Amino acid sequence: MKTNHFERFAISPSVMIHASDVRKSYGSLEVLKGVNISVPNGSVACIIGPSGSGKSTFLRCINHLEEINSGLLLVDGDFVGYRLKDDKLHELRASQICARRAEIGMVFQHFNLFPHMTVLENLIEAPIKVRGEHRAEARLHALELLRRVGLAEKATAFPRQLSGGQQQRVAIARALAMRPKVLLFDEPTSALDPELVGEVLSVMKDLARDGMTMVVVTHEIGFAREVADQLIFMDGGTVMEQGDPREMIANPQSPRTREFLAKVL
Amino acid sequence: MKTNHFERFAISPSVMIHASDVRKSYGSLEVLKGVNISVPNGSVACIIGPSGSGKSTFLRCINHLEEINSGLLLVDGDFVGYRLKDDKLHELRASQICARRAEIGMVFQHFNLFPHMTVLENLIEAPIKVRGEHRAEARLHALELLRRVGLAEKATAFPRQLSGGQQQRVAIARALAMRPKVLLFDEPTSALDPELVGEVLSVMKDLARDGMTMVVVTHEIGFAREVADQLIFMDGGTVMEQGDPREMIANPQSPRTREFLAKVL
Amino acid sequence: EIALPSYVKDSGKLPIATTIYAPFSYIDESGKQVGLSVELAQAAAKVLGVELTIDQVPFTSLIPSLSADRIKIAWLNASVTEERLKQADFVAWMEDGTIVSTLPENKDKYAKRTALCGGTVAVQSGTAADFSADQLNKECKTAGLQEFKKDIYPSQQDTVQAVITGRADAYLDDSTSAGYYSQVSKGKLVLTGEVFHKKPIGHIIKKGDAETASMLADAIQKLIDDGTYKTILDNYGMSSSAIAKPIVYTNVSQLKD
Amino acid sequence: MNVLPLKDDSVAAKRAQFTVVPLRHPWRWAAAAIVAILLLLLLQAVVSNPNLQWPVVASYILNPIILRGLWVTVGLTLVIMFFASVIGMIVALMMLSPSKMLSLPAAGFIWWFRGTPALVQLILWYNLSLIFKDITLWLPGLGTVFSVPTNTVMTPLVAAVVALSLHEAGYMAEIIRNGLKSVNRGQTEAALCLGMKPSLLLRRIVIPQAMRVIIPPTGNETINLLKTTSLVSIIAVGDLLYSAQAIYARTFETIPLLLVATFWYLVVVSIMTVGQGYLERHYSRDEAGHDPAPGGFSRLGSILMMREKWRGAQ
Amino acid sequence: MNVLPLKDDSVAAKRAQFTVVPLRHPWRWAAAAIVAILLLLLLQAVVSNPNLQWPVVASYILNPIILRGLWVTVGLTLVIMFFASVIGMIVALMMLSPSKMLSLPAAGFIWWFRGTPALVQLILWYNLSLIFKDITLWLPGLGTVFSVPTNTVMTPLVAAVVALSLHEAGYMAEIIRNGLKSVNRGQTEAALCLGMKPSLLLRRIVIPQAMRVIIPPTGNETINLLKTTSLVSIIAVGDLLYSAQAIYARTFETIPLLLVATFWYLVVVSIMTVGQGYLERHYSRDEAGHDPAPGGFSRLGSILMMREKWRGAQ
Ligand SMILES: Nc1ncnc2c1ncn2[C@@H]1O[C@H](COP(=O)(O)OP(=O)(O)OP(=O)(O)O)[C@@H](O)[C@H]1O
Ligand SMILES: Nc1ncnc2c1ncn2[C@@H]1O[C@H](COP(=O)(O)OP(=O)(O)OP(=O)(O)O)[C@@H](O)[C@H]1O
Ligand SMILES: [Mg+2]
Ligand SMILES: [Mg+2]
Repeated sequence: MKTNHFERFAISPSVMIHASDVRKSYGSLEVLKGVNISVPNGSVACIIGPSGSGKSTFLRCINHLEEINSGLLLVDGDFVGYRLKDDKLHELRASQICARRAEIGMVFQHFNLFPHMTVLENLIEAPIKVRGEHRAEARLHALELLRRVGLAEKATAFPRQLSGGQQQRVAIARALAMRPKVLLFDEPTSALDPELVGEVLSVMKDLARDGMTMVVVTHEIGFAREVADQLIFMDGGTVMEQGDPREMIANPQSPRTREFLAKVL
Repeated sequence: MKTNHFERFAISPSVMIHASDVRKSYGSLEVLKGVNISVPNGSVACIIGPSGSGKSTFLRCINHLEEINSGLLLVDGDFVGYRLKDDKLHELRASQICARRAEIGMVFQHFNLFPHMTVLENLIEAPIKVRGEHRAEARLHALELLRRVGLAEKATAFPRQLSGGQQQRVAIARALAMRPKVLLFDEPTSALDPELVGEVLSVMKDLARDGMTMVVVTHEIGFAREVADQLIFMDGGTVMEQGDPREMIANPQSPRTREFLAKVL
Repeated sequence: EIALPSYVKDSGKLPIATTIYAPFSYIDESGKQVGLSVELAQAAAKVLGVELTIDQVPFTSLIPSLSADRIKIAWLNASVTEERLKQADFVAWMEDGTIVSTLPENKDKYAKRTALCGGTVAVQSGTAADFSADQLNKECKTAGLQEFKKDIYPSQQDTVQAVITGRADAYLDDSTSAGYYSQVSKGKLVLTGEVFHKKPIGHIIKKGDAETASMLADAIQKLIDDGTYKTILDNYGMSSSAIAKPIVYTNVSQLKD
Repeated sequence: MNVLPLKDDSVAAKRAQFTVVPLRHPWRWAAAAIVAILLLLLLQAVVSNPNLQWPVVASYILNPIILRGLWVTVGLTLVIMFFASVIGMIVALMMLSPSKMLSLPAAGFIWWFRGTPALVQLILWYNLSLIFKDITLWLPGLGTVFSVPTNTVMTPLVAAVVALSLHEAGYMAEIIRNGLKSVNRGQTEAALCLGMKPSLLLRRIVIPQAMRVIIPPTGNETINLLKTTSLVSIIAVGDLLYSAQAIYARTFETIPLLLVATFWYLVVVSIMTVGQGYLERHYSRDEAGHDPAPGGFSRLGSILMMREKWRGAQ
Repeated sequence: MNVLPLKDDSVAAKRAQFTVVPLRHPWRWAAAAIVAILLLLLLQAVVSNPNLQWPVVASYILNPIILRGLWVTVGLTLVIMFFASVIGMIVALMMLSPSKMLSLPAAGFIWWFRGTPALVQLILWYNLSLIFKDITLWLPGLGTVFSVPTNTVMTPLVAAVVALSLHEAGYMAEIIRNGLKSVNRGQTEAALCLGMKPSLLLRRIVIPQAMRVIIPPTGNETINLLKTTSLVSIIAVGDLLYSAQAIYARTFETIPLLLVATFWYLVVVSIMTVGQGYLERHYSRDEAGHDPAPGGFSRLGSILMMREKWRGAQ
C-alpha cells in the first residue's frame, strides 16, 4: 500500500523526512512560511527557536496532525495523509492515515500519558490494538523497553505516581513500543525540574547512539551540541539558519540566531 | 491584635521569618525533621534541594497553609495561626488567620492566576475585598505594579492570553498588590520556557534591590548567586548546609550539596 | 333544623373537596367547576344556609387529607366497598351499576356481558367498574369460560383511548357517567347490554365523623323531599340511579344485607 | 553524518503542485438525504393528518386556562430551582467536608430526597398535619411562644414549594458537589495566600469556575423540574400539563391539547436553552480570546466525523 | 546583609513547647445537637403515628402486584437507560462535529426530545396508528415488501421503550457531550500519534476519562428515569408507583401504599448509589495511589468548615 516517491521527486532514499517549501496558515495567520528541511535516516535534527516561531506546528505537520497548505512533505518517501495517483493527491481515510502515523513516534512536552492506564497498559495498548501484536509479545517488548529507560519496576504504577522525568521516560518507551521509523520530540524536557532533565536526555542520547532517526525541538543547547547531526534555527515561520551544531553555536551567522543563543545559553 | 514575641523568644526584631526545630509529618511520613532558618528583614533567602526534600512544604508552613507539628515558626515576631495567651497557643478563627496570611505573599510554580478574571481583576480583587481598599485606589496601585513588571498594556487581557512568563509576572504583581511584608516563591520559573525565565528573574531582582524580604525556592543557581543573601540547601527534610551563596556554590561543605550542585549547574 | 358541626357553624361555609370526574364534576369552557355533584352541593349549601366552597383535590390526596383534617367532606360518587369501609365512612346518595361500552360495530357482539370473557377489558383504577370487573370475571369462571384480561388505566380518557385504538375490546364504566362519555365521544363509542352489579355510591368522610355524616344525610334527605334532587338527576339523565333515602355507611355489616 | 543539501526552492515548489482530491463520504450524504426525506414525510404526515386537529390546537393556544397553567409552571420552576440551588449548595459543601458530623447528615439528605418519589414527598408535606397537628414554638422559660395549626401554614403552594425544593435539592447537591470538586486546588491556595476568607474564596473564586461544570447538568435538571411541577396538580395547583389534561378530560380532544402543552413546553425550553448557552459563554469568557490550541474536542469531533479540512492544494 | 546565627537547637525547641488550644466551635455542636433531637422527635412521631398504618405497610411490602411493579420499573429503567446512552452518545458526537450537516440535526434532536414532556411523547408513540395506520416497507422496483398494522408493532411496552429512550437520550446527549469535552486535547493527540483509529481512540482513551464527568449526573438521570417510568401506567403498563396507586384507589390505604412504594424506591436508589460510587471509584482508580497533593477540594471543605486539623503540640 505504501509507495516510494524518492525517484519521482529526486530525493535520496536515505532521507527519512523531506520538507520543501512547506506552508501552513491558521486562518489569516501564516505560521510556516516555506520550510525546507531534510533529515537523513539515522540522524538527529535539533530545532531551536523563539516561542511562536512554528516549531511545534512543523512537527505536527510531519505526522499530519495538521494539514499543510502547500509544499512537499514526505516521510520515508511517501505522503502521510495522501495517496499519489494520476498526478493527484487523494486524501486517505482516517484509518489509513492512522496506519501511516503509527510509524512516526511523538513525545510531547506534557508527556500525555493515559492517566487511566498503568505504565504497562500505556505501552501495550497501541501495539496490540493498532499493530495487532499478541498480548504476550507486546508485554515482553514493553518490559524490555521499560528496562531500557530504567523503569522496569514501575510497570504497574499509574502515571500520576511517577515524577515528571519518569513520566517522560515512559512516554518515550510508549512511542518506541510502536517500533517507529522516526521519533519526534516537542520540548521533551521543558516541563521538568532541572534535576530530572538529565535522566530524560540520557535516554534520548542512548536512542541516538542506537541509530534512531530523531527530530527534537528543544532548548537544551548542550544536548544539541553533543548529539545532533544538524541544528536548525527557526524564527517567524522560516528556517533562519541550519548546519553543524558545534559550528553554529560557536559561530552563528545570522544576528537573530546570535541573539537567541545568547539568551538561552 | 498582632503582638510581638521577639523579646520573649530572644529573637532580634530585625528577623522577619524565624523557624526553629520545625517538624511536620503527613501521617507517618515525616517531611520536615527539625528545620532551623532565620530570614532577616529585607534579605533574600534561596532554598535549593532535590525533589521531595520538603522545600514546598516548608514554604506552606510559613503562611500556615499547613500546620506544623512542633517547633517555633514566627513571621515578623508573631504566630500566623495562633494567639499566645497564658502560655497557651489558642487557634485562631479562619478569618483571623486569613488577615495575617494577607501579609505574606506567595508566588507558585504554576502561577495560579484566576482564569475567569482579567489581569486587572486578578490584581484588585484581594486588595478591595480583603484589605478594604477603594476600587479607584486599588486600580491605580495595580496599574503601577503592572507597569513595574512590564505589563501595563495587558491589564484587560485574560491569563490564558498571556505567555507563561507574562502570567508569572502578573502573579508577582498580584502578590505585591497586597503590600506584603514578605514574599515566598515556590519554583517561580520552573514551568517556563528558558527564553521566558529571564524576564521573571529580572522582576525578582528588582524586588530584591528594592529591599523586599523574599524566600525563594528555586533551581536557578545563577540567580541565587547574584541576588541571595543566604543560600539554604535542604535534603530529606532538614537543612543540610546554609551560608553565603557564592561561598557555598564555590565550595560546598557536605558531599550531598556537592553532588546536587553538580547536577544542577 | 339540621345540626351543623362546629367547622360549618363557625365559618358559615360548607367546605367540600371534589375530583375531576365528568359529568359529576368537571371544568367547563370558561374554567368554572360544574357538574351534577357541584349542582347538588350548591343546593345542599342553600338548604344548610351556608356558603359553598369547593377545593379540587385529586384522588391521591383525598384520603390523607381527610385523615389530616385538611378536608372534611369528599363530595363524590365513590363506590361503597368492604375494604374501603375500613378506612373511611360514606354517605351514599345514589346507586350505581356497571355497563359495557364499546365500538359501534361491536355493539351486538357484547350485548351479553359474558361475551367479554376471554377478551381484554379496560377499566379505570378505583372506579365501580374496577370492582365490577373482578365480579364479572368470577361469573366467567362459574360459567366455565376463560377469564378476560383486565387492563387498569389511571384515567377515564385512557380507557376510552384504549378501546378506540383497538387495544381493548370494551371498557366497563359506571352506568352514571357512561352515557355522558358515549355522548361526548361523538358516536365513536356506544353502550351495550344493561346495567349490572348495582351498588351504593356516595361521599367520603373521615372515619367516625358522625356529625358530618348526619348533616350530609339530613341535607340530602331534604333535597330529596323537596324535589331538587330529582330535578338535578333528571337534568343529567340519571333518574334511574336515584334512591329514596341517603344511607350512612360506617360498618361492613351494613353492606351484607 | 552528512546532511543532504536541498535543491533550489523554486524547483522543489514546482514539483509539488498537485491537485488534492478530497475524501468522498458517500454514506454520509446518503444518510443526510434519508434523514431529510424522512423528516419531510413526517412533516407532511403531521401537517395533513386530520387526527391531530390543528384547528383545535390553534384555538387553544391562547386559552386563558392554558396560559394560567403556563404561568404556574414557569413561576414554580423558578422559585423551586432557586431554593433547590441554595439548599443543594449547602448540602454539597457539607458533603465535601472531612468532618463526619457534617458529611453524614448531608449524605443522608441526598439519599432520602433523591430516593423518595416527588409525589410521595408532595403528599407527605401537604398532609404534614398527619404527623404534626400544630406548629409550636416552645422556648424554655418562656413556654409556648406561638402555635398555629399545620394546615394553615401548609397551603398547597407552600407544600409544593417545600416538597419539590427539597426533592430537587438532592439532585442539585450532587451536581454542585461534582462542580466544586472540579476546581483546581491551586486556585484555592492562591486565594488563601491572598488572605481571602473562606466565604469570599467560595463566592469569587471557586463558584465562578465550578459553574462551567455545573451549568450543563443543571440545564437538564431545570427542564426536568419544569415537567415535574405537573405533580402539583395532585394538591390542586393547576400547572400547564394539568390544565391541558383537565380540558381534554372533558372534551376528549386529547391529542390537540397535548400538542398545545408541547408547544408551550418547547417555547419555554428553547428560551431556557438560549439562557443556558448564554450562561455557559459567560462563565467561559476567558476562553473566548486568543487560544493557540482551539477547542480540543471539536478537533476530535472533526477527526471522528472525518470532516474534510483541506484548505488549499499541496 | 548578615544572617543571624541560630541559638542552640535544644534551647529553641524547649522554649517553644506550648499547649495548643484548639478553636472551639460551639455553634456547630449546638447545630448537630438540634438536628439530632429533631430527627429523634420526627422518628418518634413517624413510628408511633397511627395514620401511617405500619402494619398495613408490612402486609403489602411483598405483595405480588407490588413486586411485579418493582420488576417492571427496574427492567424498564435498565433497558431505556441502555438505549438512551447509546443514542445519546451518537447525538453527542454529532453535536461536537464541526460539520453543520451533523451538528444541526443533533441540536434539533436534543431540542425536541428534551423539550417535549415525556407524557406527550409516550401518548404520541403509543397512538402512532393515528398518524400512520400501517408500517410499510416499499422499495422502488420491488413494490411493497411488507406491511404491518402499526398497532401490532407498537405494543404498550414497545411504545414505552421507544418514547422514553428517545426522551432520555436528549438528556444523556447533553451529559455525554459535557463529559467528552472535558477530556484533555493532549490525550487525543497522543493516541492519534500512536496510530489509533478514531473508534479505538474513543473507546479506549476518551470515554474512560470522560466517565468521571459523565457518571455523577448520569446517576441523577437514572434515578429520575426510575421515577419517570411511572408514566407508562397511562398505557396500562403497571410499574411500582402505579401498582401502589391501583391498589389504594380500591382500598383507600393511600399513605401505607405510598410508603411501600417509597421503601422500594429507596432500596433501588440505595443500590444504584452504591453502584455509582463503585463506578466512580473504578474510573478514578489511578488517583487511589500515592498522591502528594491530596484531594484539592476536601481541603477546601476542611477550610470552609473550619475543621480542626491539629495533630500535635507546637
Ligand atoms: N490551532 C491553532 N490555531 C491558531 N493559531 C495557532 C494554532 N496553533 C498554533 N497557532 C499559532 O501559530 C504560531 C506558532 O505556534 P507554535 O506552537 O508552532 O510555536 P512554537 O515555536 O512551538 O512555540 P513554543 O516554543 O511556545 O511552543 C503561534 O503564533 C500560535 O499562536
Ligand atoms: N499533602 C501531602 N500529603 C502527603 N504527603 C505529602 C503531602 N505534601 C507533600 N507530601 C510529601 O512530602 C514530601 C516533600 O514534598 P515537597 O513538595 O515539600 O517537596 P519539594 O522539596 O517541594 O519537592 P519538589 O522539588 O518536587 O517540589 C514528598 O515526599 C511528598 O510526597
Ligand atoms: Mg511549541
Ligand atoms: Mg515543591
